[in-house]
Amino acid sequence: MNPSNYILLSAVLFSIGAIGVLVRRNAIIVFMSVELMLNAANLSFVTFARMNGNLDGQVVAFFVMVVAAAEVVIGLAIIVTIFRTRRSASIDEPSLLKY
Amino acid sequence: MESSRFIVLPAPLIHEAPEHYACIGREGFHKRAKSFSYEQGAIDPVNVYTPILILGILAFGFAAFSIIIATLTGPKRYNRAKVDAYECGIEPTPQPMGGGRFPVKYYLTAMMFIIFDIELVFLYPWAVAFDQLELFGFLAMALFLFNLAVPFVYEWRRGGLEWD
Amino acid sequence: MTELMPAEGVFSLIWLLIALPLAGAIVLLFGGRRTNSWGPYLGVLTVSASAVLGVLMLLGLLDRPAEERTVEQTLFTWVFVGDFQADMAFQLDQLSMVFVLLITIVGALIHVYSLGYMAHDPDRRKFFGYLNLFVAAMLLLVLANNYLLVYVGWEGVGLASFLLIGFWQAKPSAAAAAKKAFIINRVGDVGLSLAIMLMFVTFGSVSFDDVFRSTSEASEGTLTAIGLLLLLAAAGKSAQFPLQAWLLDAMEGPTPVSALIHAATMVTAGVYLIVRSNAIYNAAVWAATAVVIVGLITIFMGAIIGSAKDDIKKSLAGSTMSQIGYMIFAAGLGPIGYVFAIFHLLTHGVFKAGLFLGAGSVMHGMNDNVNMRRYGALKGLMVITFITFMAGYLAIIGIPPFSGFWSKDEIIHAAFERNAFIGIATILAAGITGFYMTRMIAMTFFGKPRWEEGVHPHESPAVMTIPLIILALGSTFMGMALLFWGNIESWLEPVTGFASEPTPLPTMFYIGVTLVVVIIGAVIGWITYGVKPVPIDPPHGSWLTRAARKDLYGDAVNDVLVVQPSLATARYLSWFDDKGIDGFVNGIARWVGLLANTLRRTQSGLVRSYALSMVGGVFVVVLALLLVRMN
Amino acid sequence: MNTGTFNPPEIDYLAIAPILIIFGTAVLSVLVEAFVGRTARRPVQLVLVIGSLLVALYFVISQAGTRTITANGALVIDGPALVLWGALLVLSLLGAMLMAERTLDPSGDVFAARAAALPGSEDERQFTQRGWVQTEVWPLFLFSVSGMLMFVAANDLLLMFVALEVMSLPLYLLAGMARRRRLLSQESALKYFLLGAFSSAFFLYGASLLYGFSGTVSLPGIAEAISAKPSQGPLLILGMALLVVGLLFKVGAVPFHQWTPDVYQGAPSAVTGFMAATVKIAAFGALLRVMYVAFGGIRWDWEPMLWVIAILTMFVGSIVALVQTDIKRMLAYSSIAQSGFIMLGVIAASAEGLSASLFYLIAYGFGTIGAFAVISMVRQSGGEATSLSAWAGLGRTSPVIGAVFAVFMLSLAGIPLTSGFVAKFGVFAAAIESGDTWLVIAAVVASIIAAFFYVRVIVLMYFSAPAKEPAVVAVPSAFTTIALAAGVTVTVVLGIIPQPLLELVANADVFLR
Repeated sequence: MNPSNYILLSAVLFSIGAIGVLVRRNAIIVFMSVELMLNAANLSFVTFARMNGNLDGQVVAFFVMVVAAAEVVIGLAIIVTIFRTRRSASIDEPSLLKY
Repeated sequence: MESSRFIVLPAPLIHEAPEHYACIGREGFHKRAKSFSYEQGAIDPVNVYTPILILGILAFGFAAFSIIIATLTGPKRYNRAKVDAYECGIEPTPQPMGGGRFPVKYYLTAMMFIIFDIELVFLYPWAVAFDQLELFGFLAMALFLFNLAVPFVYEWRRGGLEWD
Repeated sequence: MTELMPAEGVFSLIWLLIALPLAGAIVLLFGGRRTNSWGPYLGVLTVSASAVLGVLMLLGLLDRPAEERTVEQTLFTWVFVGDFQADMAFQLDQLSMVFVLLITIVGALIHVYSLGYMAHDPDRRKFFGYLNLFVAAMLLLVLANNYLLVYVGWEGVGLASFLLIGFWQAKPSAAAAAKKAFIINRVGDVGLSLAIMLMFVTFGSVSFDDVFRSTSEASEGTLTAIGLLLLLAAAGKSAQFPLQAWLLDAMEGPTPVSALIHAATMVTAGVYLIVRSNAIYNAAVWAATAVVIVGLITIFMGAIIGSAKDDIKKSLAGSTMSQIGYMIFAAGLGPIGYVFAIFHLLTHGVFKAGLFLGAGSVMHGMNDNVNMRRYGALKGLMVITFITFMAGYLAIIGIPPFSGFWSKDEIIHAAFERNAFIGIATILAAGITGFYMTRMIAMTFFGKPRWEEGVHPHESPAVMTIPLIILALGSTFMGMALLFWGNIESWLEPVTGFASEPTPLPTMFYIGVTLVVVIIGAVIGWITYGVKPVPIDPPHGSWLTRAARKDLYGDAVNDVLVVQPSLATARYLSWFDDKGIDGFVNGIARWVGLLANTLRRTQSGLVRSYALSMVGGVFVVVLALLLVRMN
Repeated sequence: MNTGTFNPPEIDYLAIAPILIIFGTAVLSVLVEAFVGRTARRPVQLVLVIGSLLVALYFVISQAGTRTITANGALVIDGPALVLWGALLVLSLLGAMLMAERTLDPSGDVFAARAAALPGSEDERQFTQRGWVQTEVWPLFLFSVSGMLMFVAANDLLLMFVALEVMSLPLYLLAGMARRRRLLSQESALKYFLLGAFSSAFFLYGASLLYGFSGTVSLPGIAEAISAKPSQGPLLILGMALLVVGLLFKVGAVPFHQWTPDVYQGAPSAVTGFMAATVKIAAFGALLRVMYVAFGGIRWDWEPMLWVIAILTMFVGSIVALVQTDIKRMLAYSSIAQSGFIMLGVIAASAEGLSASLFYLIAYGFGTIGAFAVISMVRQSGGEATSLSAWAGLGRTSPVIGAVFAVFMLSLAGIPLTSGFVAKFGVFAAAIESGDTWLVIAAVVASIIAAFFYVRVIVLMYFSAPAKEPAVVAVPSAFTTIALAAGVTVTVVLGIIPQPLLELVANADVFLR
């Protein structure tokens, strides 16, 4: 098993996440894309932990999961509030703030 | 396996913090290093960056490819559900027109789930190494659980647990 | 280099020179309406007190031997980082002393005059507050013992000038002029701030004493760079080419402001800076040459603009540019010129203030009309204004024994000591001065009345005419007094150095030629504007059209050779000043505006485009890092 | 595998007391929300917030001179950290004053009574009528402050990431809680959140690559790995790039700046003032630490990159600010431009650069929070008068407020005798000493452009006739008055006698590692 394949996978996941943020309109999906990026980082952390032969990376992954969960809570709160006000979760729609 | 810097692992290999002060730039700074050497030795720098380039292109290319393919081949049905808050599952609101109170039960439940979900992530490793972690480990976990209990208590007092 | 003496006796009060007007400004600006009634008098009082203090200090300095006349007072350490130190400290020496006297005495007179001039303005409390602020900042500028503190004063006078130019806020042109002055001055400020940093890097200090002591340690290239940057600063503040455009517009401010700030004091700060930095220019020949060139260009530019404007204040402003050009020019000549630059600065400060206040007095009587084509025949109605104005007139064109004669003559002589070509140029410019000043008095005081309806010219009240009389006395006698009784050369010599070189011809010859050329200029001016009637409508259109209509404004054939080309050039130059320089400034503004609006469009409000720009940024960062690595 | 004996980490509780106090109070403050009755909540929360900030500040001051690394090298308490802690706590105190203000808005608060209520709904009207006030902002505020304190003292990337999120997440929520103009406020919260999460994902991925490179996430460990490894692979460069992107987002550097104007405009002015001052300080504190401690050995690599970013930031910020019509947006672009100037201190990569940056951050923080205090006071019928046209003639109708705002503008423009001048001079001099002369020349040019729009506001206030619907200055309670007075006093005093603070930051010009 070549661990660098996992790194490649994590890079692909990260890119999918980043592109997802760029192309999707639904705030929830955008948000999920960000979570995908965080998890790509997690995968990369655990792979490197394996490659480096220490556990730091795995510990980091735990913490990232916690932080990501907190982010979910905050994110959902904001998105749901916006959704109720505007009756849409499209991120293109709210653009009163510009220029 | 080597040691980790974090508390769950045995101590002998824990890094000692170097105790010297250091600051870049105090000395030797004004010589802007044309001569600064990265000691690259025999390694051709271009070759070092070939994998990164390939990696980047592969990753980005694959991601772009899959999304483009999906747009090209997938059926395009734009409808209300597509831009809804949740693409599947129950419609989250009874949508009282003209405003009104909004049942946020699902949302609160999600929050509860996260509270206990996260708890487990840390409890498992702690439980496995419980006997070696001594009092410090116990107190740390107790504090952690207390902190976890605080939002729980908050939710309870605010009526988040009552399902009308 | 003379020793720095500790501040004792009367000199322990150096700080008070600045503190008095500053306190006045604070009381007036923050005191609110309750100070309305007595505020203006407080303003006059603080500046007068500073003037008295200044005179006492002059007496104190005269008591000491020449090498002990540099007094330093340190209040506290202002900025002290690493090896860098700048103190809140003042240095009073012969050079600062003459500036202190000029600023406080002329300032006090103008404050008094403003009591009358601004009597009916509802905001006059604020006006006096700003004036006090200006005096304080200007005193700080000339009393500072290091460049950083000079910079503080430099910005301070800029701010006060900005507030005063825009004082009549209701006029959009005034607000625009204020902004323009501020912006162009910022360009000059860049020069000063970069010069200060370069000095700090080179000498490890920005105090006058340290910098001048160690000029020999720096390379000539560095000194030239510092000199050029200081010149840029001086050009901005003193309205020298190519940063001269703001001064004409600055005439939108009240006339006492034009007299105090834009004629007598602030605009001479550039001359002060260059003379003060003489150690740097002495060691950097090319920078000094650049100073001479800038001065020479501005002498002509100002003179020609002065010849073309119908607005009495703008014409005087052109003349100010030209006269300051003389000073900068003299300062660029090196030790043979520094003293005379300051000498001319002093005489000019007095007679130009007098001329401006005279112009203000005329405007006061003419319902604030500034168009000289609507004046005429005022000499009988405004006797005091007329006589005092004539004193200023004779002083500026340099008729002996009026003060301008002595100072300008010395500069012309110094120019010949260096080089006959630049000497001839300065004489020619003196001739043009004779022309436009004669044009001004001919259009204003002589000829037939061309007043607008409902205007009843009258003499101004005593509170305005008394300062005029004092300044006229100064215009008449100050040159002689400073030269023969005050010994200005030996007075300034310890600070600026003084040298004299032989000229190929006897001194009297140059004096004679200069006088003849000036009189020719004056006669042409008199023939054109004094003898022939002045049309009320100014000639209009491009200079080509005007040349085609030359019969219409009746230029005689005999002056076509001299007057017409110079008038044409004048109009072209004033057009260039409006369109060219302004066009340049406005062009930049337009480009920046366009750029700003383009960039602004990228702020589309869409999260996805923001994210895209971030991803683009990631690529930029990675690329920049990789490029460095690949090398 | 766990065969060794466990040694608990040594934690210097006294040294990290400020973090513990603020964090503990935040938890306590959640409990107050749960158990204290509605009417008593606000006073209790205010006492908790102000009290804890003061106590924490006492601990910071009392251990000036402490230099220690604690908690297994995760937290470092050194000169810069202590200075930044002090600045963050004082500015948070002022921010809390602004957020506690209740007299400016006729309806009683700057925050929506219930953030969850639909804008314009009957519920919202009722909440407002009953005079309910938002007290949940206080725990959020405290969590955010504790995150900031951790952020500037974090010595490894994991703690830094956690601190980054603890600092940011509450701010996302606070941005969306304005009582007036709720649509704008909610929109700004959404944008801030999505882009902030996006940027922290970059930060994290960068951290993972650096971990892959060095086998550790501690900053000194990374520095060691850099000097130890003969060939520094692509992981280092890519990891550093992504990590820096996350931090540059927080400081608002171009092209990661676009959230700034939208969020500054949409968020309640009190929150904007708090956030503009403190987040900038915290983020620059972390950026400085990362660049100096972890990447100090390869500064030739990152300096050109930061050159590009700094120049872009200064110019885009200054130029776009010229055409703004909303005062809050204008200040947002101004804050972007200021970030560019502070980056000069980072690029200088020297002790002088570090202390100059610290001074700049403090000067900027007080000036900004004061400016937003003024903005929260200038009102029209529909709430705050943020449109620049409404500010016309303000200097004449309200001379004191006009003059105070002019002082802030002059300070931001870097005019002498204000703190901004000393600050700019400091970073410029540090950059010149490090040989970045051309960068300083660019910065001076940018600062001229920037002076235009600051002066434009002054011109508008003093030289323009009052607008048709002129703004009026509401009379604030003691809270805003204190914040405003502190802002203007510090701005002027630091301009005239900056020496004490200069000495303080000069004593804090090395990172411990």
